[in-house]
Amino acid sequence: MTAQLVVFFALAALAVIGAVSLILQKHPIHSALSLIVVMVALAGLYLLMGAEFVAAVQIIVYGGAIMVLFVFVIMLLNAGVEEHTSISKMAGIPGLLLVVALAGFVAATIAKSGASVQAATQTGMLSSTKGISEMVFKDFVYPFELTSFLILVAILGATVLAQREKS
Amino acid sequence: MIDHLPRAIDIYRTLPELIWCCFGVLAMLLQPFVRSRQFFTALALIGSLAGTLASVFALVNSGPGFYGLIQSDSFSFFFRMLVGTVTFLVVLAAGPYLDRERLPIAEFYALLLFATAGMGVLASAQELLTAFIGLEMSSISSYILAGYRRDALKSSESAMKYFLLGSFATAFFLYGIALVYGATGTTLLDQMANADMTSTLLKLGLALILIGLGFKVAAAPFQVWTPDVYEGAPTPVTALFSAGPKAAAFALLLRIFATVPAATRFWFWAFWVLAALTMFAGNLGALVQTNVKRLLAYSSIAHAGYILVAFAAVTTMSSESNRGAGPAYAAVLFYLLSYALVKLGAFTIVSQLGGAGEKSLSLDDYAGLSQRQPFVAAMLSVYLLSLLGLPVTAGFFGKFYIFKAAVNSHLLWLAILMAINSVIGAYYYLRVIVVMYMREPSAEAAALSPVPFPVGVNLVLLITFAGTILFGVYPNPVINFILRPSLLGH
Amino acid sequence: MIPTNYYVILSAILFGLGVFAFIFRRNIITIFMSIELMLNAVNLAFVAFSQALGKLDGQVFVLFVIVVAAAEAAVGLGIIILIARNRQTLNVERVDLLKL
Amino acid sequence: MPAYPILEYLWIIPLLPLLGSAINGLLGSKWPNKYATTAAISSTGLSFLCALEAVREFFANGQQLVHKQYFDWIVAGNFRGGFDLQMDQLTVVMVLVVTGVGWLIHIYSVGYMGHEGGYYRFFSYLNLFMFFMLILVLAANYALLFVGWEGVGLSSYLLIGFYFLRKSASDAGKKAFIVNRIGDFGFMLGMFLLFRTFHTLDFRAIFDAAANPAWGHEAWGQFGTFTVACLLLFMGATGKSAQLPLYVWLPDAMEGPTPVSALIHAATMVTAGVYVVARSHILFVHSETAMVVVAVVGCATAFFAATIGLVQTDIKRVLAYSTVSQLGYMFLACGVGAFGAGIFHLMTHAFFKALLFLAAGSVIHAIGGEQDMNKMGGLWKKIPWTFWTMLTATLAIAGIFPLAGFFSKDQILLGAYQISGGKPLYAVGLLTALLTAFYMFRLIFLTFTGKPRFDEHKAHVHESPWSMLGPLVALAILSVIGGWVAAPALFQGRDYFADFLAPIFGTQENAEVLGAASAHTLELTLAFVAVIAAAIGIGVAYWMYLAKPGKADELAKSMKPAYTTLLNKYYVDEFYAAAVVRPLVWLSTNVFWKAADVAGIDGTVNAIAQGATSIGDGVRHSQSGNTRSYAVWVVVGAIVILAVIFFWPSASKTAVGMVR
Amino acid sequence: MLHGGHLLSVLIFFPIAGSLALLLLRGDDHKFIRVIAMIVSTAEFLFSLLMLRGASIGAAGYQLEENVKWIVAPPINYHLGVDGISMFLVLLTTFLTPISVLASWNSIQLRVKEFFIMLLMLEVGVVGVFLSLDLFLFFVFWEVMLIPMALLIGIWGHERRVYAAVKFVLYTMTGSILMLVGIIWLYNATGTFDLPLIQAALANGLLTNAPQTEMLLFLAFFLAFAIKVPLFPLHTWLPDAHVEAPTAGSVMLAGVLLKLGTYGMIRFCLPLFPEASHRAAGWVALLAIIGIIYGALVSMVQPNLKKLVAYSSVSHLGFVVLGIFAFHNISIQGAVFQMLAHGISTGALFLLVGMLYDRRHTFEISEYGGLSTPMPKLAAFFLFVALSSLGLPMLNGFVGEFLILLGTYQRHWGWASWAALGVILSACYLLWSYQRVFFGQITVEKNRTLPDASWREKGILAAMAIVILWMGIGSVFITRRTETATNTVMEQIAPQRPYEAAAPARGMKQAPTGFASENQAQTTSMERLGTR
Repeated sequence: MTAQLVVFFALAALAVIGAVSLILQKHPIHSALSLIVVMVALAGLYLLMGAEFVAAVQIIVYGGAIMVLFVFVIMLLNAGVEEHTSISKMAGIPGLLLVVALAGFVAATIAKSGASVQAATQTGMLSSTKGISEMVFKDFVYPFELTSFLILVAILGATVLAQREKS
Repeated sequence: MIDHLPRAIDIYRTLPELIWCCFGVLAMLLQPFVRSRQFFTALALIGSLAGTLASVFALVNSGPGFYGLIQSDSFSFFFRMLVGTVTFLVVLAAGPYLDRERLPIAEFYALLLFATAGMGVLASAQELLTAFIGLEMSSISSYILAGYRRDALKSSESAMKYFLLGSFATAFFLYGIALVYGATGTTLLDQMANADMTSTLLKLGLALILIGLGFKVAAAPFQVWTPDVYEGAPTPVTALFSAGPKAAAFALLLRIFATVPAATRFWFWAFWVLAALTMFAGNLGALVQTNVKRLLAYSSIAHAGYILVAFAAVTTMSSESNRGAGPAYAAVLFYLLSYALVKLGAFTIVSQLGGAGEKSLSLDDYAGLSQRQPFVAAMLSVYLLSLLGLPVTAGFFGKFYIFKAAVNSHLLWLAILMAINSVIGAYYYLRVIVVMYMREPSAEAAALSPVPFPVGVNLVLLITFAGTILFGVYPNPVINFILRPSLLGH
Repeated sequence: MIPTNYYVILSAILFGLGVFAFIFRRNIITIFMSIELMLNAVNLAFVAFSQALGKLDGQVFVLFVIVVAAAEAAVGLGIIILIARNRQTLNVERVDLLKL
Repeated sequence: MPAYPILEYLWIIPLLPLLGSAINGLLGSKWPNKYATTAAISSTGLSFLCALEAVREFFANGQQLVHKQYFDWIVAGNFRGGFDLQMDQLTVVMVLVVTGVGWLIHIYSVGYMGHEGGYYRFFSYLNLFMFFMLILVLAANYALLFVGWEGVGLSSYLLIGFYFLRKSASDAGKKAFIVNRIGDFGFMLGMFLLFRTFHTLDFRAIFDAAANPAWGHEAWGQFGTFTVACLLLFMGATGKSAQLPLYVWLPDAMEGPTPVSALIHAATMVTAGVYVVARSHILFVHSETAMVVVAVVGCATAFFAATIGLVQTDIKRVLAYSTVSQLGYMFLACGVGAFGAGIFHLMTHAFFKALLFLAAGSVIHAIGGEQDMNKMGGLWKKIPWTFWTMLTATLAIAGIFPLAGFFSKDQILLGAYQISGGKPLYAVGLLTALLTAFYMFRLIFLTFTGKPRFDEHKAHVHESPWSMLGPLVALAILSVIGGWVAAPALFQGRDYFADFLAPIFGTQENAEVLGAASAHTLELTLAFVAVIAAAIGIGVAYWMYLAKPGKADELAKSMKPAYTTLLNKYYVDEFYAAAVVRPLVWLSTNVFWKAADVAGIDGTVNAIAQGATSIGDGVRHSQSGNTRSYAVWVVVGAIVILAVIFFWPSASKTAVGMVR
Repeated sequence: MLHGGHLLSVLIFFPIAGSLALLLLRGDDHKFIRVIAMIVSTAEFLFSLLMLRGASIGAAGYQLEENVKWIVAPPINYHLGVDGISMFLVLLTTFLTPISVLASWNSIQLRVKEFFIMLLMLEVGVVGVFLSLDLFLFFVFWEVMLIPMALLIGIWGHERRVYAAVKFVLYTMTGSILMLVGIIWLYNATGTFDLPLIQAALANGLLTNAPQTEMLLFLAFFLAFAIKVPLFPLHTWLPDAHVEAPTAGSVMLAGVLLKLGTYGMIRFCLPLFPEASHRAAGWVALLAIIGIIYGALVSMVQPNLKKLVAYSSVSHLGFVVLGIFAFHNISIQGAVFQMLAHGISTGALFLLVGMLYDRRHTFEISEYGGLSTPMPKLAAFFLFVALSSLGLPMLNGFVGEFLILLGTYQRHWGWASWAALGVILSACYLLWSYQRVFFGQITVEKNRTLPDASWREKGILAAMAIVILWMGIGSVFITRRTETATNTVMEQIAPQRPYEAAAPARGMKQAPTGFASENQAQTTSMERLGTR
């Protein structure tokens, strides 16, 4: 049981706990915070895998930007503890069983077929950041450009949707 | 470093999308300065038209672009033309609607154009992540457009449902991509050709991808969102939904299919089942609808089912002989074309008759329409008959080709199920015609003065009608084109 | 050396939890968060695979996914605000005007 | 101008009445009656003259069979139904009877129908009947014969229902047509079988083929082709000629005007069946079974109808039943192989029965439409002509020497007596003769003798006009002398009639059976016995109705059940109604229509539609509008797809060629 | 093969032109519209008469053919042609159309323009079905004819018109969709939609279907036709459609549309699937006989005059089907003739019923009675037509029934004997209803003053009566011309073809003519698709 493995399990446990608490928390704010925990844990795992750039982005963009946005909205709408209704019949016991079945099946399949992915040989060898930047601006320049338009769309949407009706 | 920059040829091969995006940006930028709707309408028209024409240019120098991320070939040409035309028509039809509902104009057109660009990307993407970006572009714009009537409860609700469920499904799609990437080490479709078929990881990934796309094309049991979203969205947007994104999603499915043998192999029975479920879900659901808009939504589900039948046919055929699938592709493409024309026409009429605030959408409002507005009634009947698949309409050939593909690949049972469904479908399409022609209008309905049809709308109707009849009598040009062996790049 | 499998299985678990959260939470915002959770699971898988394959494009995908997530967040929150403004509730079950 | 113009253009004979019918039918409504009269009388009269001329030419031509093909009527595959006419000895007899008697009755009708509405209509129908009847007797193949066969049915339908305001009349007409159709059903099948056997329907071809002895047992035997074919044809005959069990329409047919009864239901149409049997005798003689059936049915009918005739009080119905009975005689004749005798009786019967009807009509006419004999009596002084002519006819039918009926009936009984096992038939026939004599004279006595039982002031009785009496007289003469052509036979002479028909039926069998001499003595004795029987019948009638009036009623009371049974015609109509008509209607209404059609088939269809709709409603309600449910649906879909892709049996491989 | 000019195309497209002309007219000038419609339909009839001259008697195969490429992939041709059978059915159609126009002269008062347009479009569809020799083209016209008829029923019909119209469409579509599948399947086996080519392939043994396949194909086609006919269990749409349809609609429906089914059987089921036809014959005949007797009995007890006539059609068409599936050249001749005869006489019956309706606006028999007194002429015509319908010799009804029964008897005397019962029953229901309507005293006061036939009605009825009589006496004029066609059918269904024994289980024998075994046939057809 190497140190790496210990760290991995620690972080994994953290992530899972965060996710579970996202589910269990009644107040959106707490959910948001537990989601942040998950993201931090994942960032740690990225580091563990030597993907430092991704880890950084994970912290900055996800943890920093997106989640802040969430929290901001929650505050804006001062959403309280969510009311517990169960109008939907489907989302009761049957839903539970179905979800468990689905998740279980996916996990099991992956566990079985994990062997098909050969274990990593040279970790951290590829100086990821430089390589990534090269790929982004060379191989994947087209989707990269497209994402810019995507963000424009997002901005546009946000303004259109959120702006008050001009009478 | 020069070699890092994209070459001109890459630009040419993606020209339509770029043009659409640019015009979208242009609309955004000019929005603060120009007030007149006509201006933006003109801009959007020019933009959509320019992009559509640019696809010809893209076809002329066809081939892979951006290191094989996209593929500009006859196939993508067809879909770019299709979505471009759809956008063009939607722009035409939407003008009066926006005025009537007093909605911001520039943003609408900009979103429309971005959505179109996204669909174009989907149609030409040769790599899963690019496809994903395109998908998101069209989807996110669609979410916004669905909620475009901000103050209308239904509209915002449809936006919410579409958004939540859409992203939910997208997550599956994305996870599928991840697994496929893991299994094959690449996301380039043509490199997956020689992936080992035995890998369960690949199998799972493809399954998840199918789930994501199945949601987008509204295949049962993913169809649940469709009626709500279609009903809630502003009608011109509904017209777009039923014609554009669906076609683009089908395009991606078809391309994955054609290039990834594994997909061809794993997906057959899934398509068989989905097709059967979808046909029945759509038709049976439509039987009992009284809201025309919702009825058409259900019918579009049913039609997705018919197209899936053709997909099942593609599988077997392409497994039998490399070029054998030709007819089945033809079936899918022709069907999408005819279907897009018809649905656009129908929804345009519905949106026009809906009146301010989309009040009169129920069947009763259509009673006696044949006296009030004989030509509108006649056109709507033609569209419905085309959906029902009667001769001298494009819909008939569409259905015919699908039947042919199905029988070609011995999908006899599927063909019979489809036959049964077309009979069920006949019932509710006829119901609308019956109401328009054979039922006397209620007192207040009779009192209504004919709804005015502006020039733009009439133009849309004219084009769609002409197309419906033309392709119903003489489909040769289209057929010739989509049957060319070089349909998909290689 | 940690087998890639572990990472992927973890991602699968997180994804499953995301699905679970999506279905069993009523608050629209929370539901949206569960989507983000699912996307994170995907990212984990991507990174794991890229590392396993010794190819970097997996990490590039992660970047794209994050961008898309951001965009979605913007639009999604906009929609949520719209809903909240229109009908003073964030309970997804209360938003069922469109049915049948 | 051919040597024998009429023989060349035989079609002229039937065509003339058709013309008359057409003219009257199309223009008559706008015409005064006298034009209609002219058209009708002249057309039939002309056709009678043509018939005479044709007969003359026939003899001049040495009695050779004349066979003419005019045009193809139906042609398909190897079947040819041509408009072919032929003339031979049998045809001659029939044509003369039809045109002659027909013409007389036309003349009579002028007077009788003079004051009726729809005068032109009546004559149009009557001429139409003449046309079809002539087609029937002139036809040279079964197909064309069937045309006449159905045609006379139609005209009788029209004429019976002439007074269509009376429901009873239209009922009777309908009944006549439908019962005839039942017979025709058999007749058609018979034709089909003949065609199947001989590949043609031409008389000559069939008879030549049938005559050659090459036919094996399957054709001759108990239930060989011939037997079946003959029985089917005979079924048609029973319908047309009112034999058991299809005789029921004839008594009702008396609803029609009396001349119609005389022409159609006494003289001509009803004898068509006899004619067909005689015409096809070559087939019949090939089948023992068929002959026996014909004989027995004929004999039974003769007796059965006679018994009913005993008690009827409606003058025309009595005559109707006597007609049925006499037709039975004719079939008896055919059945015992004495076809010549059958035709002979057909002829004589045409004379005296037509006369009887016309006279009865004259009586009814005289006392203003009354038909019940109980309301008559003592008329003989008031309408002497009618009385004497009718008496003649009665004597004739009773078979009193030397009137026509005597000779023909005598021949029939002789024929019956002679064949092996024919004694019972003979006995019944004799008894029937006795009964006939009885009820006919009962009719005479009730009608003409005794004291009037009607209101003399109201009904001012008057003798009919000459246009009616003329035919009576003419027919009376014929009834007297009609039989004399066969008279010499009694005195060792020749039977001219039989000899004339010999080319068709062959010579009388009795010559072969036993020596000519003994045959002759036998004939004399039988004749004597027959006359005695008739005399007894008359005597009883005299005793019951003239000597001791009221005896009849006592008798009736003393044997009430029998009497009522007879009075109600053995309840046959009631039986048919209960056993066939009502069940059929009930079945059709409640089972076939209401249950099977509406509830069953249509119900199923609607149920399917209903089911689809309800399923649709289910689908609709899965649209709960709740996003969480929708998410679960997405999960369901995911599971479906995964399940199919991973666990579907042959999912991994796409089987080629198999039907999915 | 473009000899004989474009007469057939003219026949198809002239009414279209006419209806377009009507479309352009002003809607309110009813008189003018009627006149135009009358002129167009009459001209169409005169054109169709030219076929008699153009087609030579006794020449085998199809005549006046026109064959133009239409769709490239799959290869579909605009291929027209007539033979004896179709020629007279077309004549029947073109004859009945002007009659229907005349019949709806006064009875149609709202949306007159649309009405006559629909009538003409219906004619187009029907004529097209009879003339097309390309399976696909045939199907196109088959569907085209559907909508005008549905609208005729649904817009100008009576109380429950909508129900009837929808029922009509759904029934017909159910069959026709399956037929489409069958047509496509056949195409896959042969690589062509061209009827003569397929028949040739069958004739020289290049195409042989596996028994099971053939039976499925046969059923696919047969169901569509059986629904149209309608054959016994599938007939329930007919009474509703008839009762609700306007007079002209009923005339066209009974006169022509029902014949499409039987025509299809003769033209497609028998020649294309001989073995299957032989195997199915027994069952089909059973249904036909049931239809004959059942239809007659149900018709007998109908309280509604029009329903009565409708059910009588079920009975009469049963005869036709029986004649077809007796496989005897006489019976098939009879069947063809019976189609025409039924078209005329039942059409005439519906016209008469319609005339009664125009006067009293009811179909209930109980509402009538004693009508001979106020309207003797109408009564006379009615009787005449009724007699022709119950098959009185020398009228048209007899020839068909007689030949059918005669021919059937030659092969299956049992069938013929059962069917012949229909002859009795037809007399029952027709005479009974006639008696109830026209004989006896007048029971309803309104009827006392009803006007007799007007000149227009007299004209219509006289025309029908003349045709009835002419067909009854001069039947040879028709049979002479249909003979070759029916004989051809007989040859095509002659059971054993020599090489059958050797033929492979499914697909076609390898042969130079390009017919390959089924799978290859597919690929060949696909190549045809691909290379275009």
